[in-house]
Amino acid sequence: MEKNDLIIQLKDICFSYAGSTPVLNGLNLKLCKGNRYGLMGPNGSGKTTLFHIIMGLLKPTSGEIEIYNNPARIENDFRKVRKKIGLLFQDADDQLFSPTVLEDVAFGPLNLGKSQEEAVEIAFDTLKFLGLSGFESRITYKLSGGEKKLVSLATVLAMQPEVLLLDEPTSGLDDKTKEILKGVLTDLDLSYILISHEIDFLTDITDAIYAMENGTIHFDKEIHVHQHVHAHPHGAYEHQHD
Amino acid sequence: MEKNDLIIQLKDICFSYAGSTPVLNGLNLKLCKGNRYGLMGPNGSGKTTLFHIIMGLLKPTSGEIEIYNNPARIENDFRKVRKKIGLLFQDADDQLFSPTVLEDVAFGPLNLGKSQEEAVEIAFDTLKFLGLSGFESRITYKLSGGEKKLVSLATVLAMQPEVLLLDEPTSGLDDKTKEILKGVLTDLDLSYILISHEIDFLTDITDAIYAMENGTIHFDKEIHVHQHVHAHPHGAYEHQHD
Amino acid sequence: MFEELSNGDSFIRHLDPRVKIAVVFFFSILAAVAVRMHVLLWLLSLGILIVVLARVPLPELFRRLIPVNLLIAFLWLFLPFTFAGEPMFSVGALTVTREGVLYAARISIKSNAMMLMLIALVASTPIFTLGHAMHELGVPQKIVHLFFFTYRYIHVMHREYVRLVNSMKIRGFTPGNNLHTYRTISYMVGMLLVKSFDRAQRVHNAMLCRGFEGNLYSLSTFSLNGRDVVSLILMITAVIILGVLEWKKTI
Amino acid sequence: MHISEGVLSPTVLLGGAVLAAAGVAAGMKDLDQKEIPSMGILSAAFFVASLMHVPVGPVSAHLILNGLVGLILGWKAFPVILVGASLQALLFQFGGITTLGVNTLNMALPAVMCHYAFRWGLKPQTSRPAFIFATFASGFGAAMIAGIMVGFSLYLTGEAFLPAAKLVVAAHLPVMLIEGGLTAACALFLRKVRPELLEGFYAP
Ligand SMILES: Nc1ncnc2c1ncn2[C@@H]1O[C@H](COP(=O)(O)OP(=O)(O)OP(=O)(O)O)[C@@H](O)[C@H]1O
Ligand SMILES: Nc1ncnc2c1ncn2[C@@H]1O[C@H](COP(=O)(O)OP(=O)(O)OP(=O)(O)O)[C@@H](O)[C@H]1O
Ligand SMILES: [Mg+2]
Ligand SMILES: [Mg+2]
Repeated sequence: MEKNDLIIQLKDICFSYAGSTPVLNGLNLKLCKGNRYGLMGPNGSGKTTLFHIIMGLLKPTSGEIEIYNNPARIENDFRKVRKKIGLLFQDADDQLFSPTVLEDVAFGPLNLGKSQEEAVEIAFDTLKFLGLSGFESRITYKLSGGEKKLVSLATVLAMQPEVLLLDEPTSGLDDKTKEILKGVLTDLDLSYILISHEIDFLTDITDAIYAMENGTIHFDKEIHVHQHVHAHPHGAYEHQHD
Repeated sequence: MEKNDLIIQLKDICFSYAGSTPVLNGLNLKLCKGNRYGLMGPNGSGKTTLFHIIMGLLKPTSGEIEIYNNPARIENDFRKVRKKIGLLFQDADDQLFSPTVLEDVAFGPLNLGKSQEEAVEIAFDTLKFLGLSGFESRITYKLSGGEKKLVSLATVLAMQPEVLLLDEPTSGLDDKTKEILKGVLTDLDLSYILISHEIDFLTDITDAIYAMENGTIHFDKEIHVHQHVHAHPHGAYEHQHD
Repeated sequence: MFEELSNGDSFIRHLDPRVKIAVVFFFSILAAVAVRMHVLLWLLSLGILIVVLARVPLPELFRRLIPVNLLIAFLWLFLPFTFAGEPMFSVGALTVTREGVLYAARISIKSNAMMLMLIALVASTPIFTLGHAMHELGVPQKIVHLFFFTYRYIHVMHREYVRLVNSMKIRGFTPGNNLHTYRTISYMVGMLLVKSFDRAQRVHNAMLCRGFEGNLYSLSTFSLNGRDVVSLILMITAVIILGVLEWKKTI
Repeated sequence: MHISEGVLSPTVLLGGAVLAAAGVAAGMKDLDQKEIPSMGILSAAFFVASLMHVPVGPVSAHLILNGLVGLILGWKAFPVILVGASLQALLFQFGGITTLGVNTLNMALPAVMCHYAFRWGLKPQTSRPAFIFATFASGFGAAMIAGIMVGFSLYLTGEAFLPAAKLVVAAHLPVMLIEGGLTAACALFLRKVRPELLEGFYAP
């Protein structure tokens, strides 16, 4: 693996919230160009915390973060990081704050220094790519759960990031929206880390799944192959298989 | 089916939020003692709205609600309804409002007119039943996602309801917590309606799954039996099967 | 950020909150009315004694006294010059009067004495307990409700605020002196209000679902025990003695 | 905008407490249990606004948001501000027990005045410029009157406070401008995103 391909490197990261026991405890992580990792772990194991640390929203108590081989320590370093790495929040409600969809999607490009026209154009293109054309003037606050997730993804993609951090993008989504999301992630040529509790979803769109436990990520567990057999003995719900 | 067994009956319920298109459109529903229904449906199809209408938090524009064969129309009717039917909110953050877990769980029994000692005793018992002993003095808003869901369930169960309405109780939960929830629901001798997007979970703990679409519930679709086969070709995440 | 002043065990912490509220109330009224210097000094000493008994951590105590004393420092810039009375000395065209200095000194002592008592009260009683105690002392139920809701929503708003700020940060927002910044901030405040409103409504719905009919119950019952009665009598006697000292023209 | 404990004369404190109690009673008349949660939110907003503050003399100048609270709530601004102010006293020691009445009165009375002066602006049929004018004026006006009342309370305590009182009012000018802008911006956002909220509150 060439050194140039290394995007995110975390070394011995420790973190605890004020007055609580440690959440991350000597965590190490490497993400290279083209990698698509899945991350699983019990509730409260610190997955969301990890993403927030990579983005500089939380500061580790010890350990080092390197992004493209540059150490990131102070707020100014992370300003640059945030232009390259896009984070999709666990709760889509947290991500949107402008009154209309168009304004929200254009917000990122404007911050990157694009002109008003360019920003609007990028926003239109991104919405089209996600199949959200026609949503431009909808009020973000009144979108349904699935629509909010997709618009949130649009706001992140509009910044044209090189890496995505996706925090439970499928929770609460219906099967149809999940399929759309799967399609989008497969079409994009991006590296990403995806948190989810749904192993089926992860196996479909990631190259490797890692487990988070006791404040670290386990990279060393052996690969696991097997089959499930589920039975659906009753119910009138139409259930599609591809 | 005897008439006495009928708990919830909705007839021709229509509902729309101010200034929007109708969400529920001539919906009918019957729930009898012992029934355990699953409810699926795309995002925004009105599942949560339906639950809120049953609890009297939203008023239908037309149609009738009968609970234990008594029509429920005004706020006073629903006060009685709420003592028999427990609702688990989709977002656990909405459900917990007291500073500590114990106070929150004892809140319902106190409202039912129990004495302080009785209320505390019920709270302790409920927490114990859910495997949450020791949580009594934890601060509710500092719990992790999964813990919040379980405590929310405790607050509802502490009211000793006869019916449960569970709005996506599993979203965002890890497999272990899901198993706990499954165990609890199986052990309880209650009727319930459970909303979820996870068909595997629904098949395990409900007797019938219905689909919500276009503002109504489809009871007439035929029963569907088949098998899934999933493959997990990679990943280091430990995945348990029972 | 809005965490209450919490501290370890102290004798004061275990007193009935109603007793504490009553004592602070009468103490404050006396301090607000008193003008005699020796009475004020006694009040200040009493305040210090209570704060010590309440075991308020010193750094925290000083941090909380800063705002009040900044304001008092400001008054010292005016009152000695603007108060009419017997001149003490002059600074340029301005004359400092004896009465002015005394007046400013009295205000300083009063303010600090009252603040010490308030800090001791807050440091030894959780806010929720204070709310229930106020209810017991006759504050109308609806006001107490509003108090509880407000206290809870302060936390809700703060959390929603942190989330919105994070969302702005990760999309490369840097505040500056431009229209984009003003618009963004106004959106943020607006969104904060809307979200908090809806959250408030949903929380209220959840309460209704659990049989809430407008009655407040507390798990902490208040009962006066011997220690409470003795403390109450001691403190009220002290306040009364000082009140008599203040009122009697002699001594 | 608070006056600290120990500064005002007993007469002013008592007068403030009596008038504030009357205002609170007026605000509590026909108050429905159902309204308390939304009032709590505004009360919390009022509390949080006070975190952005600049000390100006014997009062502490910071955002007040009483214009917004008054515009939406009318007389109910009194209980809302009373509760907000008591939490400020308990958690930050902004003001105290004896000044609670005066401080509530100084912030809530201007709020009610602006409610009657500018609530026409919240009607759905108001044009955009008129809406912006009314909401800005409400925010600006409520902060201005509050500043004047704080100055007046000091002046009533003693003439020696006059120069300090004048300075306090003058120092509030930037606060008034910010209040006006923020109130207008918030109201515009609400009008676009949740117009029901404004209409629902508009009491005919
Ligand atoms: N703001 C906070 N203050 C204090 N503790 C927190 C805070 N946020 C999270 N925690 C705690 O930190 C731990 C890790 O939380 P985190 O949200 O990172 O978990 P997670 O792995 O994302 O869980 P989930 O699957 O439920 O989303 C949990 O125990 C949680 O209770
Ligand atoms: N307070 C509200 N005001 C206006 N529209 C609303 C409100 N709440 C929900 N809606 C709309 O009503 C429709 C039904 O919403 P509801 O929350 O009942 O859906 P749901 O089936 O529970 O969806 P999900 O699976 O995402 O939870 C959606 O289109 C939603 O946008
Ligand atoms: Mg998480
Ligand atoms: Mg729902």
